[in-house]
Amino acid sequence: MDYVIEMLHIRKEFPGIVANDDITLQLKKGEIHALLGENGAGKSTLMNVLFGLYQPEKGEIRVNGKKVEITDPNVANDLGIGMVHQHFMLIDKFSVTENIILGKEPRKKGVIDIKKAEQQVREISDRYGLKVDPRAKISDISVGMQQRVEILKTLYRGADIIIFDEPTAVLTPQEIRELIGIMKTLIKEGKSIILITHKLKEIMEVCDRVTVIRKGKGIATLNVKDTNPQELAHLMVGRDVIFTTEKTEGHPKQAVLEIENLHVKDSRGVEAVKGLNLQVRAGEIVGIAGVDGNGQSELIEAITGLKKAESGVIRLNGKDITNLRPRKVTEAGVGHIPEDRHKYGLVLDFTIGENMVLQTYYKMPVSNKGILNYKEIYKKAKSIISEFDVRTPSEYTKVRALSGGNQQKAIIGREIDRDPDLLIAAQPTRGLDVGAIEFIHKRLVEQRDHGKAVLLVSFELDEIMNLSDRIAVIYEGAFIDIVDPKKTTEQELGLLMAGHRKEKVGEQSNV
Amino acid sequence: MLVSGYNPVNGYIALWNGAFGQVFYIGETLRLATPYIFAGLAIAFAFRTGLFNIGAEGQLIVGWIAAVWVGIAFDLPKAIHLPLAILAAAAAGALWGFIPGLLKARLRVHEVIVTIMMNYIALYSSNYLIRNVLSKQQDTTPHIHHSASLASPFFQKITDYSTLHNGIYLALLAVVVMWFIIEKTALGFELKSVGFNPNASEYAGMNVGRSIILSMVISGAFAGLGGAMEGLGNYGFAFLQSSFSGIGFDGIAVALLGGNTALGVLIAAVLFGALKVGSLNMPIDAGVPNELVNIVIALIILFVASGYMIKWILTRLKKEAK
Amino acid sequence: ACGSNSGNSGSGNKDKFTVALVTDTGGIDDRSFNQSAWEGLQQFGKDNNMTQGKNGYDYLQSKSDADYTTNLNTAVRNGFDLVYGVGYKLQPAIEKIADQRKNTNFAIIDSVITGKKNVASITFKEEEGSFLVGVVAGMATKSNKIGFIGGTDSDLINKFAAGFKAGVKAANPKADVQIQYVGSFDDASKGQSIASAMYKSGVDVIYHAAGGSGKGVFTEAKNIKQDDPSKNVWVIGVDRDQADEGQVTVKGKDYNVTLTSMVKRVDKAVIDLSTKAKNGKFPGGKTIVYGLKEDGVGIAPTQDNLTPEMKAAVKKWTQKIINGDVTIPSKLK
Amino acid sequence: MDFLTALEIIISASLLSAAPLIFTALGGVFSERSGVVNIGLEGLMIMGAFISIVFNLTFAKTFGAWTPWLALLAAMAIGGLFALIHAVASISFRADQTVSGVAINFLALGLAMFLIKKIYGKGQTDTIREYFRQVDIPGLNHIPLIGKLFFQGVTYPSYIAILVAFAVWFIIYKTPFGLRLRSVGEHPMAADTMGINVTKMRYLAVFLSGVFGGIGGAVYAQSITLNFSSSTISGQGYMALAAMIFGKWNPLGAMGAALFFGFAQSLSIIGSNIPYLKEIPSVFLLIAPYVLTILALAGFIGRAEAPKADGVPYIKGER
Ligand SMILES: Nc1ncnc2c1ncn2[C@@H]1O[C@H](COP(=O)(O)OP(=O)(O)OP(=O)(O)O)[C@@H](O)[C@H]1O
Ligand SMILES: Nc1ncnc2c1ncn2[C@@H]1O[C@H](COP(=O)(O)OP(=O)(O)OP(=O)(O)O)[C@@H](O)[C@H]1O
Ligand SMILES: [Mg+2]
Ligand SMILES: [Mg+2]
Repeated sequence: MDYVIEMLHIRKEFPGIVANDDITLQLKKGEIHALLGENGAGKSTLMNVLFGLYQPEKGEIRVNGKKVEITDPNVANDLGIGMVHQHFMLIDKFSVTENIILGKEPRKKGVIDIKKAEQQVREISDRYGLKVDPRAKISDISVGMQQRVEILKTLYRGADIIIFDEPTAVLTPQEIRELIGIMKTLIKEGKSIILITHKLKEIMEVCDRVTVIRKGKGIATLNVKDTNPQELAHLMVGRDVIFTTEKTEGHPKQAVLEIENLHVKDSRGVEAVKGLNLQVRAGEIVGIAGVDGNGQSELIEAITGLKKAESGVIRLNGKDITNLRPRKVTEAGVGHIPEDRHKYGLVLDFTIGENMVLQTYYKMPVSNKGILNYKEIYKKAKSIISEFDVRTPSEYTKVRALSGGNQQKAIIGREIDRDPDLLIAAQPTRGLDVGAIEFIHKRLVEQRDHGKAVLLVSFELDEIMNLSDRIAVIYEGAFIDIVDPKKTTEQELGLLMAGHRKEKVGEQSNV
Repeated sequence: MLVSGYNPVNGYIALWNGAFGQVFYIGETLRLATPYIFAGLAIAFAFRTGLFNIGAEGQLIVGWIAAVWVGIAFDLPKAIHLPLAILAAAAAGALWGFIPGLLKARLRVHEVIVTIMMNYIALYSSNYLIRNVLSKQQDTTPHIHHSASLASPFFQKITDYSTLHNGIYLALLAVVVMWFIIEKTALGFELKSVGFNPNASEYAGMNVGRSIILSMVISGAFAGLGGAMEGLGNYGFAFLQSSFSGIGFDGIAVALLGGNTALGVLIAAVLFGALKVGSLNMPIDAGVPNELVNIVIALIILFVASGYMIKWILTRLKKEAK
Repeated sequence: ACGSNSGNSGSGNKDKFTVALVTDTGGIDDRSFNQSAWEGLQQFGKDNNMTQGKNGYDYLQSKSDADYTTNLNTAVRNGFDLVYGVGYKLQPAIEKIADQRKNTNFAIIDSVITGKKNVASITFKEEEGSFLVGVVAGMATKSNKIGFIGGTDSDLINKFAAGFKAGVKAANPKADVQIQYVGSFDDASKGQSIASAMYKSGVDVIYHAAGGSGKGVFTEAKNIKQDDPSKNVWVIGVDRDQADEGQVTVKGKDYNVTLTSMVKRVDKAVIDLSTKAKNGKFPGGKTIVYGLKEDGVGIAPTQDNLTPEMKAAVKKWTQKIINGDVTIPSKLK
Repeated sequence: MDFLTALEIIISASLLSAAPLIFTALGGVFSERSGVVNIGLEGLMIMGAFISIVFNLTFAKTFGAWTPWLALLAAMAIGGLFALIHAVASISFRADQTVSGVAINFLALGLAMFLIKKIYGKGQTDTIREYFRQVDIPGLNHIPLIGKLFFQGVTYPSYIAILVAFAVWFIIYKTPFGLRLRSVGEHPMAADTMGINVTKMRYLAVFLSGVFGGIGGAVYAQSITLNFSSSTISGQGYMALAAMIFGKWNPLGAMGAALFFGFAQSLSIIGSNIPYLKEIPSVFLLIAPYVLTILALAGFIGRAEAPKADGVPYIKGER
């Protein structure tokens, strides 16, 4: 058999944990090979071993049948192995070109030949249809574009084997489509790919084979056409997983959140929300669907008091909360699961307990006359941990040491525990495995059933369709339409998100 | 020391004797440690809340002047006068911290530069005040009234005339206060949170700008109190200073050596006091030049700071043993 | 209370006379009054066959203002019979300790402590020496613009300034003295900038009393000389003979920009007082003032740059001052 | 004093006092751009000043007018080596970089003073005879007006400092080395995945900070104080640190900030010659440079953004 990569019986330990335990993975030339497993199963670790960032304790690696020692990323590069990391390895302040050529700069008389470099980047970008602007600064481009830069980095170094570590977690559906197209082009050009993803649909769609790992151990390697999502989920979690959250008919009551004619500017001063109106009632989940950058973030920030509303009114339970400070908004009864959990959701150097009282630390019973009651704090943390199944050594553990999924569960636990009337959930399941997604979805529906209003923002159409009682489609800062999930299709949503109104949809279908 | 041809054993004995050998020296060590405790707390407090306060020196100077000013200007019962003078020092230091805090919170100006500049402003302005306001063109101010003094006949007696004064109680109290604020209060929680992650703190409803200002104000107040120790305790007056006292700068090392914790600062400050006082004794007792003391201090700091080095050496030794 | 409760303190328990000095933050190598005091003490030791150490004579250096009391006490505890505090900054510390340690004699240099039987004070009439160099400056200037650069705006420094100004006026009423302070004694860069501004604005003689900041003044003067040896630029040194700071070689020819220096003979005062104390004549409670008459201040021996007229004028004014015909102001206005 | 003279004084004084700060701040830029905070600049300057003076006094007879230049080389070498202590402690042994920097300051002063005592038997050295003199830059000094203002009575190190600032800017922004240096300071793990040896880059950067700090100290000692004592370097390292931050970690910015400090100070010196200002208490002139700096900072709204990984030790395999 022609394997380009063989990782045989790999074992990798971290202090106190075996991340990879006798895992074998073989990659055929020209295939897309999926690597599947729960959060923390050891996928990234295995790939970091292949890329030379970690040294395995046991096992061997063969490239094109020859045994190799990949002692550092340089060796991996020389062997034609490239990796698109789960957390992008990009330098915000650098340009696209600078990020790509770093470490392998074309020079002229000892100086970087930036013209030539840009030329090369443009060429590769064109060849694979990546459409990247070589001069743009990383901090100015979208996440999807950043990912293409990561891909370009591997291609620039002439990689034949490309590892994608959860590339789709941070992408919008459109970007995912494009990425899949890119991967297919790469295969056509003779490259081989290892793809890590939690989205079983994607595996079914693009992959040839799949290797499933669980708790650091290899479970199975299957041909994708011989399997199905249910089986894969079972293999990876060890039990059956329900993909569509069961929920009964909703019974919406009075309006909890009312927004009238809201205008908000983005950080550059350009109007991002333009005259938006919205109502979220008690006992319903309103999903906001839309392509990234259509004003979703600004809308949420305006509600939560993080950004100033230029005009318009935001009411909570009939009370005007427009432009109140975040604390007042929180106190009025708004809970918020932010999109970027590391940046906005958690203080990574605080313990779980401390993070659980990030908004309530100044109130009884957590603090009394300004003095903290740590007993209460950790009591609360303990109850959230057990109720929300946060996997952690203890409530005194620093949040930094938790996996992403468990960090997310902790945030959700904290927000629900505060018992807000309105819960805003932005991309609540990004990067999580199917088991964790199932859990979180259940909790959101539970909130609805307890008579809370839930505002869900997500790029996952599945998630939106699954959970929402109503779907508001946002386009260029306003709602283009509000639809009933039972009476719509992904195609229709897609068109709306692209700005085609219902009537136009009709027109289009006439054409 | 060995390398340079001095007897290290004698040197260290002299150092030890000069710091702890007699009650007098114990008193002196603690007296010197007193302002170090405050400066260390000031810097540690700022560090814990994500700020680098190089301005403890200036805050200490203005605190000193303010305390002496109150000590001279009023004639009040001790129960009022002393607390008033101490509060004045805290307020002056707080003001000196407020300015960089405000500039950082509102205009995002880096606190390191502003505090460095504020040090010079403090030095020159206080010299001006001493000559033109607190005295009639003299180099020192008059002595503070007895009612504002921290001097302690009791300590002088038991330590054989050392200059140890009642400020040490305040310093110990300050250690407890810092520990309490940082570890036990909602305020400390908020300040630490902002220091670690301002974005998340803002999302959680905290007022980031206010926290930054408050941190600098509290930090400055600690340093200002350090000035009161000198003005009301050690000297009892203020004098023209042609250059910085260095306490504020040494405070950086004290804070960091103490791991930026209250108790750590206390220990590091006493260590510093002991090294500095003890070193004065090295030339006369052992013929070792006290230039060596800075080297000794540096090596101690490096050694303590490189905790990882010790771990590294230990694992190396273990490996070799295998 | 007296110091009898400390085991090894007090004097008189040894038959040999011992003496120590505690420096201010300048230390014994400051090339200024601390060093001068120490040199005096060493000379005294030599003259009396004493050895350096606890049984003879020794010094204690203060590294910061906070060290004075510690050092003074250490000196007492080591049984020295006489302890000098060098510099006005030690005054409060000596004042306090003298009350506590009545068996030890103290001497304060550059400041006055009254009413204590175990303390003698030594001061200098810096204004008199400064007056003499002022006379020289007034005669040496061609632009009638003269500068004075002080370390800080303080009593002591202003004594220099006041005497200097009076000397200039006495010799050359048309000349004008600009006074500027560096703000510190260790900022040579600023000292140089101030000197540069003064020289560029036409000043041709600068008298500095600025310690380390004064180094910049010499550097600037040398630079100007270097550029144009015919230029009339001078620096007047302070505390000791600073001729060595002014040497400059231009195209193989040696020049010296140090016009002369005002010297303060702390060494002499130390020897005098130590001798008295050794002989049991310690002038407790008294203030000894060293002026021109006592040879405690004066003009430096290096006078190569002085014209005969200047030397004559110096001689004339010296006589007048010694005779008490003139009194020199010690305060600016 | 006429306006032109005032201008002349301001420019020459700014250039003179800025030179050591520029060199040292450039050293800080190297170090911090690589992610290593360097509060030890003061100590590095002390080392440079110390070595240059010792070298100068020892070899002046042998090398004549070349002595200060050769002393500069010695200061570069020793400064660089000395900085390696900071590198070892903070990069390899993961000591807190600020602590290690503070230790460097203590160590430098202690070592220099101790050695001075040992070598010369006294606490400060003699005055050097061969130093960086003020010169007229040949050719340029004859340009009308400009020549008089900028190219007469200046020291070579001032102009070299400015040229070097441009060179460092070029190195940091235009060469592969610079790109790698910055990448290591922004995102060491990303740099690592690109095959860049983070530790090596940081060592090199800290070494360079020692080299430049050494030059800074040597220039100061050999063009201003002309000898070495415990107070030769007293706070200039912190001012250089401030210049680096003021200049937003950019070589040209740091240079501008250093020149600004010099400018503000000479302005205050000139101030006492201006009749109107003569009347105000001298304290206002003393504090003016520092107040001006704060005002300037407050005016340049927009924050100084430190390199992202500044102060963060890089531990391979840790997230
Ligand atoms: N740097 C590290 N230090 C210590 N332990 C680690 C480290 N990286 C990973 N681990 C451990 O290895 C295990 C596997 O982690 P890994 O990141 O490979 O999971 P993963 O399968 O990629 O998860 P996810 O799907 O969330 O990305 C984790 O459970 C963790 O305990
Ligand atoms: N610095 C660290 N020290 C110890 N363990 C760590 C550290 N960083 C990560 N881990 C461990 O690695 C595991 C996986 O971490 P990782 O961040 O890959 O989680 P994740 O589920 O992939 O999250 P994300 O959604 O952010 O990708 C966690 O279980 C955590 O315990
Ligand atoms: Mg992973
Ligand atoms: Mg993950």
